[in-house]
Amino acid sequence: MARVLLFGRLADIAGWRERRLDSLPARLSSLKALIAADDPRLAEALAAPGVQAAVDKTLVRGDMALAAGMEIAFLPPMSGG
Amino acid sequence: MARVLLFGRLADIAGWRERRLDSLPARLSSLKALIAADDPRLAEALAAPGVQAAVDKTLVRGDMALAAGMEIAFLPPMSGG
Amino acid sequence: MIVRLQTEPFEPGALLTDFCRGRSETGAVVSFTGIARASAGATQALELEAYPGFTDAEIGRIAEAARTRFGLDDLMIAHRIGRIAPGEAIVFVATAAAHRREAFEAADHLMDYLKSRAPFWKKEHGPDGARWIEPTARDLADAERWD
Amino acid sequence: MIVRLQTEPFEPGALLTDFCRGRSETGAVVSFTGIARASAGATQALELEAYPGFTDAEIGRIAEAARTRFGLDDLMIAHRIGRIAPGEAIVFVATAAAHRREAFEAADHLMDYLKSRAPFWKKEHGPDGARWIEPTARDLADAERWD
Repeated sequence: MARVLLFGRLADIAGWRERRLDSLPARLSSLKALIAADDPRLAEALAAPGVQAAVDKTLVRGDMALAAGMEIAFLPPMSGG
Repeated sequence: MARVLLFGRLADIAGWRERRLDSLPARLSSLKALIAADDPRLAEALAAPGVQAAVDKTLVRGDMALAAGMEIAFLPPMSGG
Repeated sequence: MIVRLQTEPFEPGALLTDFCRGRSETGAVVSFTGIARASAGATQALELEAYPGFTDAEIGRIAEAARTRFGLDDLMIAHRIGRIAPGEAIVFVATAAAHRREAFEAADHLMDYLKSRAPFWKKEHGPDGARWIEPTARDLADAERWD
Repeated sequence: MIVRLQTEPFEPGALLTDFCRGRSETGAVVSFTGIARASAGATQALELEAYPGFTDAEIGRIAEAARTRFGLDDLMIAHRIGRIAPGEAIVFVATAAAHRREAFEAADHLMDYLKSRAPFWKKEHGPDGARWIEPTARDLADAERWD
């Protein structure tokens, strides 16, 4: 079971904060496309400058291969506390 | 009744911190000479650089005329807290 | 060294008391308390979102680096998450060092980081609804002083 | 604005609690606590002498100037006088401002003043007897930053 998490304005736009997936696509870029497939506003928000991804709580740059059971989070620009 | 106060190392050298005088000499310089008349170590310490005088809790520079009832304090260099 | 995120309100004075206890070789303790401002009614509440396990790890990494960089004896960071009412403390940072310059600089540095780069997402609830907040230009410039 | 000199020990956390109470428009509170160091046994006690009526007036004058210069909402200074044991707090300064930069700078400035120019006379009691202390070169240089 993999988990996909959205934070901040991404969660507000999508209307969800967490989804569990039985299986993950092969790559991060495909996962992004999958979760925004029927949500053009989320697709646009995920493509905005400053949106980062974390895999298993570590920030990643660019695309990467995914494996079963991973936790993937999409993070809009951090605001500080 | 006038008061003469010594602080910090001046008080340690003189062996007193406060003296009450029935009458004051006419000027600050004469008061300094009077209190150190029989104490050469105090005379030297009062003449050291950085020693200041306060009259009625206000710092004064140079010599000045004194009047009955004043409180005169001799202050070695301040150390901060 | 303590770093904690909590949804319950905290009392800055009680944290400072704990932090100062038993220090006879620490000369200087600096604390910073950030308080949610009412902005004359424009802000009814702040809402701070963190990513548990990620946000605390990132803050811990910065805290450890600050401890080394400034030669601190110790430091503490407590940060509220969730909904915060005006007048409540949002963040408390305390630093302990032999001399005051290092304690001041470390607290200043940690706050610049926490206010501009720490992984939080902040929403302001006002009379006209809620909006997401990003760091101010001043926050970003302050944080760059330490790069 | 509170400025006080006291011979009794004080508890910094309790002062911070009082100082923070009821602030809903102050965004930032910085505190500094100076603690008497044991210096691994070299210092058995500090003794601080003040000139009552003069020392507090001078500190009050500097505090008022700092409040204006840094646009503070409020500030507090508590200073021990008399004999102070290692581990006890010597000085507590708290500053409150809308934004953190002013609160940090004001506390830093007040401490530089208090540590180098405030009218105190300080004696250190150690195993080899007592000696009068003067400000360190670093204290003097720190204070000159604000001139």
